[in-house]
Amino acid sequence: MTEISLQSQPDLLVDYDRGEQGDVDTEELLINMGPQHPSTHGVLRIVLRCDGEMVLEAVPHIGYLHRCAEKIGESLQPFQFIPYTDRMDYVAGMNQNQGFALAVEKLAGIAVPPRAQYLRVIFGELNRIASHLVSFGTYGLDMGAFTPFLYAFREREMVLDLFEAACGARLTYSYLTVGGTTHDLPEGWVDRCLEFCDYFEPKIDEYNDLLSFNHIFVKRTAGVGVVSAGDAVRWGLSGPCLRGSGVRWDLRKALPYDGYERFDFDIPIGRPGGSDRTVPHGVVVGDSWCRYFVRMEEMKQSLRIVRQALRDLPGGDHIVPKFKKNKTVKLPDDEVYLEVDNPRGQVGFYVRGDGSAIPARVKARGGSFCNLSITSHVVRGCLIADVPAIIGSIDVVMGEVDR
Amino acid sequence: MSAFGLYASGGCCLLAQIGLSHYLVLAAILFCTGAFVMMTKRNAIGLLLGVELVLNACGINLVALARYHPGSGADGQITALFVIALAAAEAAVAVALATNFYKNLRTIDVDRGDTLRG
Amino acid sequence: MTFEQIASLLRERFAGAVEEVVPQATRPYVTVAAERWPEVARFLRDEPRLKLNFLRCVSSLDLLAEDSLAAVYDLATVPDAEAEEVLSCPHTFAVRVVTDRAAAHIPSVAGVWPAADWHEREAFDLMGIVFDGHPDLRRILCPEDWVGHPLRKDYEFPVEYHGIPGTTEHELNSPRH
Amino acid sequence: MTKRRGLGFGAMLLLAGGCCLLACAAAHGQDAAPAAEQAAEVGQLYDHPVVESLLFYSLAAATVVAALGVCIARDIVRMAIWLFVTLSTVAMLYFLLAAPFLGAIQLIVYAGGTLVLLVFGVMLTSRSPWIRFEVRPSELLAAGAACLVLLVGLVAALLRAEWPEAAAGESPRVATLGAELLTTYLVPFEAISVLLLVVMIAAAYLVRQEPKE
Amino acid sequence: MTRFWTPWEGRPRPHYSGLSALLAGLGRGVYRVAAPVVRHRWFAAPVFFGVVVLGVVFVWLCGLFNEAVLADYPVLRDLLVVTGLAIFVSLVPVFCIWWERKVAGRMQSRCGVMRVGGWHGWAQSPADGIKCLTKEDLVPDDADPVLFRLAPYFALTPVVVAFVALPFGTYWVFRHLEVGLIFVLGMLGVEVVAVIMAGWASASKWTVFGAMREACQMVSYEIPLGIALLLPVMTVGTLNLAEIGNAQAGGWHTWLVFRSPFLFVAALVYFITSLASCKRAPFDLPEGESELVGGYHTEYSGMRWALFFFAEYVAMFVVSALAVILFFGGWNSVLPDRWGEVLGDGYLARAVRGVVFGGPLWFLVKSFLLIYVQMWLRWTLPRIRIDQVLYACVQVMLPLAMVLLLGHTLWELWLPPELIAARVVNVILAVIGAGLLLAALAVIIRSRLNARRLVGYLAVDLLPGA
Repeated sequence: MTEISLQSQPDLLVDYDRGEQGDVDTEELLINMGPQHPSTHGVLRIVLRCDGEMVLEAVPHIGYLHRCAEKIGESLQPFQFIPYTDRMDYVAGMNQNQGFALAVEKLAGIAVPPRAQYLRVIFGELNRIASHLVSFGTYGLDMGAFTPFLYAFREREMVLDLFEAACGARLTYSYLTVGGTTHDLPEGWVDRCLEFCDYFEPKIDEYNDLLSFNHIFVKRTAGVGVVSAGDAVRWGLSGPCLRGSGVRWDLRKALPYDGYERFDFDIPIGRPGGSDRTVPHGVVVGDSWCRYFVRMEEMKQSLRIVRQALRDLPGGDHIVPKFKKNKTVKLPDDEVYLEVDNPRGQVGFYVRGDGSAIPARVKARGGSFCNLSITSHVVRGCLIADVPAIIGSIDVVMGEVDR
Repeated sequence: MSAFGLYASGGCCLLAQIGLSHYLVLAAILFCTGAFVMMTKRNAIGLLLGVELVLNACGINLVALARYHPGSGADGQITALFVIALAAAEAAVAVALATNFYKNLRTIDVDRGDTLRG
Repeated sequence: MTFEQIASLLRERFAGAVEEVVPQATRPYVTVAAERWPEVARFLRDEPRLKLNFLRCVSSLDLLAEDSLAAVYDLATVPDAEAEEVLSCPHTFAVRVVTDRAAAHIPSVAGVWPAADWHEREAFDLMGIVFDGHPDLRRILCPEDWVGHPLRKDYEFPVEYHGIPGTTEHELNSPRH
Repeated sequence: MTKRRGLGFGAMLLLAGGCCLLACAAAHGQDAAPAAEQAAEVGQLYDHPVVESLLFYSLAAATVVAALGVCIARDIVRMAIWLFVTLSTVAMLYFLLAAPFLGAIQLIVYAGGTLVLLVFGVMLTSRSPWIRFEVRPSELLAAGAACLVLLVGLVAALLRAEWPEAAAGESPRVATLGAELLTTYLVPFEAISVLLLVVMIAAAYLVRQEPKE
Repeated sequence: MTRFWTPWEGRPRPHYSGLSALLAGLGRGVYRVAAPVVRHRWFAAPVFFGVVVLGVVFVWLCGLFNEAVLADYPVLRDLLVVTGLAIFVSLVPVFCIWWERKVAGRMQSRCGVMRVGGWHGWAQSPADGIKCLTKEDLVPDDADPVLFRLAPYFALTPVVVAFVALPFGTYWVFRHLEVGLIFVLGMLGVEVVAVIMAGWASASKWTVFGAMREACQMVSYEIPLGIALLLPVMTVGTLNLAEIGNAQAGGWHTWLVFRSPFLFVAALVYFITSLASCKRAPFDLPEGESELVGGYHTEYSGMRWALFFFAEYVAMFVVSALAVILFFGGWNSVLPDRWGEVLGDGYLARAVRGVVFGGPLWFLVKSFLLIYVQMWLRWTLPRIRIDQVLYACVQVMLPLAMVLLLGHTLWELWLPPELIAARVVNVILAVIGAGLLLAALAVIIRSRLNARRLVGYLAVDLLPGA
């Protein structure tokens, strides 16, 4: 296969050298997009085989950020491993904490106090908002619009302020931990959070006016990188990528965890153009615009959930009392696999215990990992300018892909 | 007459008044280089460059003759204008031909394209 | 369908294939013989009562005690795009395929679920399980010239890789693997 | 590196200075309405034979050097760049010949359009920009000799010939050109425009995408 | 003992030689002297005092040079004008870059540059210039050494030379070229060659892509650009920019853009196509950083890269100036010029007339307003795809421009400006234009007044400058 040849003999990437005679060279041009490229989020490297501006084939090469976190997980106790889950999807650390904590709790049979569950929901959804803001801003950058990026980060800063007030960290929180959360909320946090909700809700419509419905933006993204519903399921896509293809599938509804069944929210999915006032014409279900716009709508749903959770936030412990002092948990000789719905798709943790306090095996299923695997299937026969459009709409975080 | 002019006229009278023949000689040199390019370059585009040189030579001739021929009116300049337009047209067709040539024969070496096969 | 129903369905459909059923586990699973695995997978995906069309994860295991490697396939059923109201997951399922540790070979199911493509490459890269029939089986996370498969229990971290010190002296003196 | 950078600055200064001077020279004999008297003064100044001859010789030298560069350069894009230099110097010569309209048109059509077209051709016909065509030295010698003979003959003929050494006459204004184009030269003008149309269609036809079978 | 590997092991030291070493040393020296001075805010005061003084002098000159003074000393005059032009051309990018960063900052609810030099980071661009001077200049190994080094100068020279024929006022021009418009256009068109040189000589695939895109864009957009410019030329009947500008001296309503609906649209067409021709967003594909890393100047760094940016900003000014001269009344004020006759002929009167009734001041203000619109668009719009660029040119701009040309011809034939109908249309268009301008002003004032409601009080309070 060409991939193998590319990988094993990197000097094939130099498809011409100026010394040679004759005027005819290979028709195709091999282009090395990344690992240092403005629009390959992180250290993704894509080898494009182009004919002029037309991309014939795209081969993603990953692993530049590989730390083998799973091996680390086999030598640390669950509480010690929580910080490493942050580093996987460093844009949505809270959700990663939540996923791993839930897996360990299910394995060890730990019941979490209700307040902790509510806190997890609140912080998970706030972090979903923050993560979708990043994806929205960087997608604007990929399209050449610089301003939305700074607006998005302006709002994200406020979310991060809330996080900092709660747990002291702005990026890698390790806040949602096994048995609950590390700290309880500080004074007046709930009011500040509500204030943010009131401030942020109109902003989403402002962003839609600024970018989502911008004619150029729609022209750039509508009908680009279409993934049919069947393909999406077959390739194991999840999160906004799956919903953008019109599949109404969300683990928070399908296999509820942390009491998501208590809350009332909708699952936005990709809709064909013109089906509704908010969907511009020319949009095909499953194209980049749908994937992008599902995120914009999910932010509203997250706000709904946060509001409900703040409304009836119960009192009581924020963590299982016995974990306040000693932070060891014995894992039975058993295994569990549990998935949560991250901003970027389903993140699953496979934890296998052997009776000791250190798991025998920890496996993380990255949402971006599976979403990215469809790239070479989708990026074909499009223009070079479409590659950032598609990659950006898939919204990968390389930390999660490479783990 | 300004100071600079006086100084200049006093300074060097070695430089003769530029006349028609100067331009004609220059055009001749340009023409020959164009011819040389056309002879030596076997690249279709290279040939085209040579043709452009020759056309420029003739343009200089036309304009110079018109300038140093009182009463010739606008003839020279307009003819040169036509030459430029024709050169543009010719370049367009030639490049199209070269591209087609390359599509069919995978080369733009004119010596290698000796078949009549489209 | 519950796990038991699916397991019994498999039992009667593939008598010899299902080697073991573990319903008491926190996440119950069945063990399927490696050589029959592709047809079982195709059945799980196509059986109209199951339609396990979504491959959630492929987790590779190093069972040092039994001197064998295993791959665990976690499956789920995702409703079609038309289904507006079906918001609950009909059924999930897990299959474990065990293979010999010395010569680890498992037939690939990348043809059944394309999602398995990268998962199996990862398992091959980190655990050293060879998936026969995989379209393009090569390392995905580690460099091409990396030695060994890191997730094996008896894996020795290299002392140096292209001049980059891998194991520090402290780790050399007190290995943690 | 130093010399090269100096060369860059030099090139910029030469180009800029040349263009400015020629623009001054071009101002000769044209009564730009609001500044007629001033323009006339300046025109007289720059019309001084010494200045004119200086300009001519420097430009002629630049033209010849650039043309030789076209001959010598081996890869096609360099040839095109050299040709670009030649074209712009010729445009300046038009300015010097009091044909500013032609000079500007030369800049736009040739330097702007034709040259880009050529570079297009290069890049379309070969994905690798570095094209080399080796020619046998014998061919080079033959061609060189032929051209030299041609040159000598031409120059001899030119210098031998009797030209009416009239002083530079009043050069036509742009308005005159336009009027002439639409009156005296109407037929060739229309013919050229039709030709251009045909060429456009022909080019589009030649490079059309064959349907994939 | 394990050998600890350091990433900087065996990395080459930054290498300067010859002129680049000289420039580097010079830059360092200048910085040593300037840095402490610049760091203290008290330096800003004398600078702005000086700026004010210069402004007054400039206003005085506005009046003084509105007649053909110094016509008897052509050499002296030329020397003066060339020096002035050189200073102006080198100041335009320095100012525009700083201004663009401030504009971008404000549009993105931040403050832009704030530190260097005290007041609103006024010294940022000079500091960047010094930085670019002192940077190691890199030439890739595979690059074509000569062309790679020449390209930046080929990019800068033509746009600078364009100023030869660009009038800032009736007499504020280096040369009254009879073919001024075509001369400027030609110079603008020559820039593409430099871009192709740079892209090809860098021997990088990204740069080649950038060069090809630039070539497509320039060659295709020059056609509607030229046709749109033909309309005012046809109306006034000359290619001499000074005459075209003077033809609009009758006040606001005599500006060519308001003369006929076709000219009104043509101004728009020209503006869009000029965006494409100087590679401004949304047409900045040749340097589209999210697709082609840096486009044609990916491999450039330091001074050469800075020269490309000089060229881009000067080109921005030139196209805006052309638009002002050809459509928006050039250096004429909104008031009819003859009203200024009553002021008499004293120096003071002249100065006042030069400021109030047309003069380079008006020209500069108008041009920089158009530049501001360009920046505004750049920081608002996403980038277009290459096929959409060409579609927009061939399918939209070109036919539109042709229709405009034809329509305007018939308009001029059948509705000479004396006719009452033409007058009415003229007045209507002028009112519309005024309305648009006032609307823009209103929007600006409104957003200034309730920034909190528009941006959100949290955001405003989070602003570092607030």
